[in-house]
Amino acid sequence: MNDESINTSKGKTVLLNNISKHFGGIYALKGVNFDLTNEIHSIVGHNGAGKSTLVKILMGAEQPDEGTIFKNGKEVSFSSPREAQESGIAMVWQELANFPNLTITENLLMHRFKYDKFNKIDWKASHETAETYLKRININISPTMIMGKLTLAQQQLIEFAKALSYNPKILILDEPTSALSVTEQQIVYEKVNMIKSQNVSVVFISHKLDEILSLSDRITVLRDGRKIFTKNIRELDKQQIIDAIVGTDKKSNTNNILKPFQKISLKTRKEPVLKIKNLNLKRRLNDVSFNLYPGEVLGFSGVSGSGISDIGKILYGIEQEYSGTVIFNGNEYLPASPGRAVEAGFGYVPKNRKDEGIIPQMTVGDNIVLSALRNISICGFVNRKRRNEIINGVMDMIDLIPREPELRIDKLSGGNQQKGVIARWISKDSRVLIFDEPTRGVDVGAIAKIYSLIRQMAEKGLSVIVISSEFEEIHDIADRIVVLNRGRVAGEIDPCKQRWEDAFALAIK
Amino acid sequence: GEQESTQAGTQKAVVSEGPLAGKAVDENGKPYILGYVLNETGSGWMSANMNYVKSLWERAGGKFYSFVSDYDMYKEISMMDDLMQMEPDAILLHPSDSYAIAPAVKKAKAAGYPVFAIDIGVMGEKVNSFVSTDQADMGYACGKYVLDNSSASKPAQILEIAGGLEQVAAQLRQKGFYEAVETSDYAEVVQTIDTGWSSDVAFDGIQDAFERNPDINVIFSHSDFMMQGILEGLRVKGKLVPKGEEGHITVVSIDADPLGLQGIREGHIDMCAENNPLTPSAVVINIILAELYGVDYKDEYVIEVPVVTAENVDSDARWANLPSGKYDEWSVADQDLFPTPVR
Amino acid sequence: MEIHDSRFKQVTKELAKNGVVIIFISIVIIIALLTNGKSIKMSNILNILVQTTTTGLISIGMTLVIIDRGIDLSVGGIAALSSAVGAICMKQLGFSWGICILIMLLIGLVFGLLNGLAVALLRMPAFICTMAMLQITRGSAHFLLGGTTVYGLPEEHSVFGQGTLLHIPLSIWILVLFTVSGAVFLKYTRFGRELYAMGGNPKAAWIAGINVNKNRIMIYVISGFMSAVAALIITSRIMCAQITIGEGIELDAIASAVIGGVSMAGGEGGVIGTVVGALIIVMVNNGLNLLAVSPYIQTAIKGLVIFSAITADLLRRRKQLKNS
Amino acid sequence: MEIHDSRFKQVTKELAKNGVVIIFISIVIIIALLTNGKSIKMSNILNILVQTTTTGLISIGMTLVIIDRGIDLSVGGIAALSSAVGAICMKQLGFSWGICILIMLLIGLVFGLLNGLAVALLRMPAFICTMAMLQITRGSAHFLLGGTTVYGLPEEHSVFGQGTLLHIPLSIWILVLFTVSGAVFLKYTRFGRELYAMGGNPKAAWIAGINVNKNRIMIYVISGFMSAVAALIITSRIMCAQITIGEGIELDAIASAVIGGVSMAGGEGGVIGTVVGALIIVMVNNGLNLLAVSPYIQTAIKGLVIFSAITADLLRRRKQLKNS
Ligand SMILES: Nc1ncnc2c1ncn2[C@@H]1O[C@H](COP(=O)(O)OP(=O)(O)OP(=O)(O)O)[C@@H](O)[C@H]1O
Ligand SMILES: Nc1ncnc2c1ncn2[C@@H]1O[C@H](COP(=O)(O)OP(=O)(O)OP(=O)(O)O)[C@@H](O)[C@H]1O
Ligand SMILES: [Mg+2]
Ligand SMILES: [Mg+2]
Repeated sequence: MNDESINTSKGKTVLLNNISKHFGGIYALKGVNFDLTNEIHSIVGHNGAGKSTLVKILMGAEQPDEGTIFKNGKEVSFSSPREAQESGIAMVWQELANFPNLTITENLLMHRFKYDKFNKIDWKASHETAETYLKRININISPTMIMGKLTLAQQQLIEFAKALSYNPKILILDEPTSALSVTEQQIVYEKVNMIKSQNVSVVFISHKLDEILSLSDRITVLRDGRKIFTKNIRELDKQQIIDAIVGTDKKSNTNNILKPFQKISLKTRKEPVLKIKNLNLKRRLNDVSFNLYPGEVLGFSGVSGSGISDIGKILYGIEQEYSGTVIFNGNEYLPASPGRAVEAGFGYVPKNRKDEGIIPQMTVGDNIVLSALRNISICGFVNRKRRNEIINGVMDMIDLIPREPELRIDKLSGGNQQKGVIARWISKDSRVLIFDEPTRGVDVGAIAKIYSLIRQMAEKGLSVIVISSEFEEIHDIADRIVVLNRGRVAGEIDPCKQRWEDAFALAIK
Repeated sequence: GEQESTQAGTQKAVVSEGPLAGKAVDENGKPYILGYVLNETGSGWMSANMNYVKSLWERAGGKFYSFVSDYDMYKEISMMDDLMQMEPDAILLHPSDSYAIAPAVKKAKAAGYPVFAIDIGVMGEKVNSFVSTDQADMGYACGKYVLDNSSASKPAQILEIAGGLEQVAAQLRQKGFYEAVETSDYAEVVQTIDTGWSSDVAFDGIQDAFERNPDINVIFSHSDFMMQGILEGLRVKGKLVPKGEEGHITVVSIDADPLGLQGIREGHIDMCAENNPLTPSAVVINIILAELYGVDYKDEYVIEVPVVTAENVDSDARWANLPSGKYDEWSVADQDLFPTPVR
Repeated sequence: MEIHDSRFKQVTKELAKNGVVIIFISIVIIIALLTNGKSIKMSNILNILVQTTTTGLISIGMTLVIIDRGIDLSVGGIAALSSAVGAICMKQLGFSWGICILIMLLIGLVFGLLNGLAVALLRMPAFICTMAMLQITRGSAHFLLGGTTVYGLPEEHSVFGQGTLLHIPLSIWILVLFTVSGAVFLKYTRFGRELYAMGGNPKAAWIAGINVNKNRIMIYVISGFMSAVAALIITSRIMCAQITIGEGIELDAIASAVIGGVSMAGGEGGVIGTVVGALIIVMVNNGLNLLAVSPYIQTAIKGLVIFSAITADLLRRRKQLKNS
Repeated sequence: MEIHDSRFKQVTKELAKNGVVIIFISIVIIIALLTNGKSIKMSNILNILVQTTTTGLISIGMTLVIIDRGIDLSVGGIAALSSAVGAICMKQLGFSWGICILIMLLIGLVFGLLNGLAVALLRMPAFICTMAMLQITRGSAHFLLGGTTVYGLPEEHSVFGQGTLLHIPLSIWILVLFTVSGAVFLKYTRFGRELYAMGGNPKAAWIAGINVNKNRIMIYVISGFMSAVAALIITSRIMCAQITIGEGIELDAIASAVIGGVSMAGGEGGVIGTVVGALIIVMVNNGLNLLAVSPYIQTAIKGLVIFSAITADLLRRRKQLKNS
């Protein structure tokens, strides 16, 4: 077995041989083989399939229960990411692993600072180095900015820049584009192709099948911790991959993402639920006005920095330094805080699930019912029966796996955590729901589930705002799309009559 | 009366009358400044001492400042520095630690300030004069009483309720008591509880001690300050039996403060070694005046320990029989150790 | 390491209760052996429980505060002030006893509220805010008592600390009452669940629509109230008010919580564990007294016992981790 | 609110230094006015600085610990033990003075190391670990001294606390030295920056390949060492070893750090702010003494001053925030 694998490891940059890993009762990986040569090798699979676990094992962040790792023919085992780094492997982690309290320079150079002759850190030189790293992925932010102040997109790009700056022989990218909008995604694609040409081997994990198809040389599909297949890109098409990811048995519900939802006609629209006039936010939004009607799904789309997220933040009471009027059901509405917003019947799924979404120490169940507690508690006491009904109900609805309400949510895979945050609002009846990048890191099957749920809710007469820089996605589900461009409304798109490219054109013009 | 009488240093002119009238004022009517650095003001005894000294000095027309270190030595010597910023005419000490204060005393004397100590002395550096009721003597008096009331037939099983054993006062009281009882074969300290001067801890300590050793028949307390905890602790144990009745636990203590005297009257406390804050205060005030007048005085005065029992508990000599907190009403204690000098 | 840590945490959490329980049991056994049984005589068990009541009650409030990533150093000061004012009202102002009890509790609520307002609305760091409040309260107590002991409280006041119900001291019943309601409160009420959310991820909790400020104020009010209840019991046991009441109790309370599995990082732990933690501390004290260990070495031994107990427990969990 | 908070934090951080500096200046002025100038006489300024040295030194080590989300309650105990052993070596064992100094520092290092090992490798909660260590160290000191004071230390020992250099007390130079090197260390060394990284996001620090354990152990060793240095100065000022040395100094040190802008949540603050914080605390003490405020009310006033100063500062920042 071992000799054989050594032979097979010949010529391979990396060979992961028969890797198994379990957490408590859950099997994350079962006998997975994975190999890498000078190529872009993508790993796809549903949320919780085991993708991140596999690369964490390669990176030395997790230790496999079984299996061996070969690098350039030699067996290796890394006990920490540092060791992996030192042997020329770099990784962009799915969940941002940065220092929000420090500058970009420090995030990039943490133990590679430039020192002066007294062996003190030479900040000037260090900042310059950092600047060159940023330039490489042509973003121009001052390296002296504090990481925590940047947008999620900017932070993710900087993580990418950091990984590149190690000049690795092997580059692992775990959903590197999940928070990026189209323009920034392009940057990543270019770089990845470029370094491949400098014979760096790349492992690329993503749920965005289009980028998978356009980038990859080979694709490995994982499902429930098992490898389904590794195939050359030429042997595959989108549908085959989707089937492999969700499993043929579930095939049925995957079709509906491909066919657009039926739209409710403009005529049937009644009085708007929300009338927004001249929304302004310092440096972010400029005279944004729009109406939101009962039963409609209104999309907001734009590239990074367009401020689309701020609209959600204002309506939900997170951002309060705005000016402009919000009319809700005919009377003035001042979103003073999320608490008030929720009372008024708003719901909100933040873009940044890690910082603003999940409560890591709490169970999946508690996370799901968190916002519904006020509705299901009688004189302060939570009605356990209702609670469990809700939790189980919702978990089925958006098939959150593993189906264990009492598991700590930070033990879930990234995508499943996202589902948990969304479930929080599905479990609770509201008047207006706001989703900011709701499908970030969510697998194709689940995206379909989530959007059909959004649609169902809309059909019940509830109004939904979907904020997304995924132009195609939003084109599929929204009744209308308002496109923002540098904080201004660039125009409105009717998905029935116009293509998503039209929206994109407005966003970048 | 408490509050307003404790506004130390507030420049309200104190009506100068009585034997000390106008004593603490120099030729051209400027009041002498007395600075008092002491370790605490939490206990009744220290409060009485500090406020009585203050009252006497203000009756004499002087100006009084007090600095309380709360047993923080480092703070205490810093306070000496703070005090010297105010250029007093004399410095009075009731230090947290006899040795640790020495360098500060040295510095003060070098700077030309006369330094006096009351109740707790200064070791390793000479002060101008030291007036005290000897701490060890008080412990010894308690020990002696226990011996006198125990015999081979009824040996004393002693529970020691210590103050804060990290402090000289407690250490010396313990030392004195042990000196007395160690001479005897039928008196033994079976357990020591360090209470940090807390009634609450004393209460728990009593419970624990009797769990271990139900035969304890004597309790020696370093101070009446813990007495409430001790007596209530005995009460819940069902061992609070008045003197003379079967199962009475002999309680000896130090200070003879109001609580102590009440205990004696109720028969729960057998004896208190009185730690009278008035006498040494009166003496030291006279000595300080002597220094300012250039009159001679000895460098140590020791006041012998009055033993308080049911017989003499109601005497006027008991400082705790004075109106509590009304320090300005307390008359100048008459003592024959050192009379008020004349300029 | 940190990854380990996260896993470690998970185990920690699962075992937290058994963790402290195991420490508890081992200590019980060891002391019982050393004192050949004295320590587990009924009378001593009650004695230990009674001694636990004050720290226990305060550590319950402390638990809530720590779960919310806070800390309350003012508990001892509030207890002292509440005692002082209560005693003065009873003895010197001659208010009726019932009124005095209410006043004592009110003081707890008021200063708890002040803490809450400063921490929640002004965003003052809990440490510095409650430290200042400790000085303010204890200082005021000192000012009011002016170095005297206020004693001779009305007979009926002895009920909390010295009264019994079904042959069991009333104070024990009080502790049990508050422990149970605390546990129920944390597990089954909206407030309880929201509290864990606030501690786990304050920003996310706020965005989930939780009224963080209201809850936070509430927590400190409760902590202040528990201090006042403790004050009732202390004054009732020693039947007087003194400045030394509650000195250093904040450290014991926090230690109880941490030993009991409450994480200073917030979002984890519960009152049962905390009270067991408090029991452990008292038991060690009691054990050393039953063994009549010299007071000069007691402190050091106390520290060693706690340190080794926790170490042993952590190593045990490590092992379990490996084997799992 | 929380977003405010996060933005607020940003501002807080930017203004932290000016924040504490503004408090500092206002307090200087107010006290100077109240004491009509007494407080700013050169002699008193030196007096204040000297008083700041010990808390200041210890709070420097504390700052590192808190930046790493830790806490060190054992500092006072370590100082006491170091003093006790040092004095015993000088006086009773008659070791040469130099050796004794080394032994004193060594004790700081050793117990700091013990803290570090327990916190870093065993993952013992810093609070409980250092609290136990406080009892162990202070307890041992108590045992060694056995309720006596070891006095009569060799003349040369008085240099740290009583010697002067260019007419300025040596202890002040020592504080300045450690403050400056501390500041440089945090800003210009890799370790310094890694420390902030660990405090900001421990898991990310591990992922970034930072040797978290090594650094963490190092931090507690430094804190222990600073305690020993403080012990040198204290024993040199009082020329004896005595059990109450360093009692409660941990609270002052932590308070100094927090007042100085160090966040208990980790990853923020610096030593300059901390030392200014320490200065503020000493100044308030000194001011109340110069004003001869009644000892019965001093503590309460101290608390009030700190509380109001912080409140004023927070409100000021709030305003600035709105206007920005
Ligand atoms: N630390 C952990 N403790 C317990 N279970 C874990 C842990 N980490 C991962 N798991 C489980 O392992 C499985 C695989 O997780 P993994 O993160 O590899 O999925 P993934 O393919 O990356 O999913 P996603 O696309 O959502 O990122 C999931 O079921 C997850 O719940
Ligand atoms: N220049 C800035 N200064 C301060 N905060 C900012 C700045 N830019 C963005 N932010 C914060 O980051 C949040 C995220 O920005 P936002 O999401 O609105 O932009 P976006 O168009 O959605 O781009 P992205 O999708 O990349 O975040 C903003 O709501 C704001 O709170
Ligand atoms: Mg993943
Ligand atoms: Mg966006």
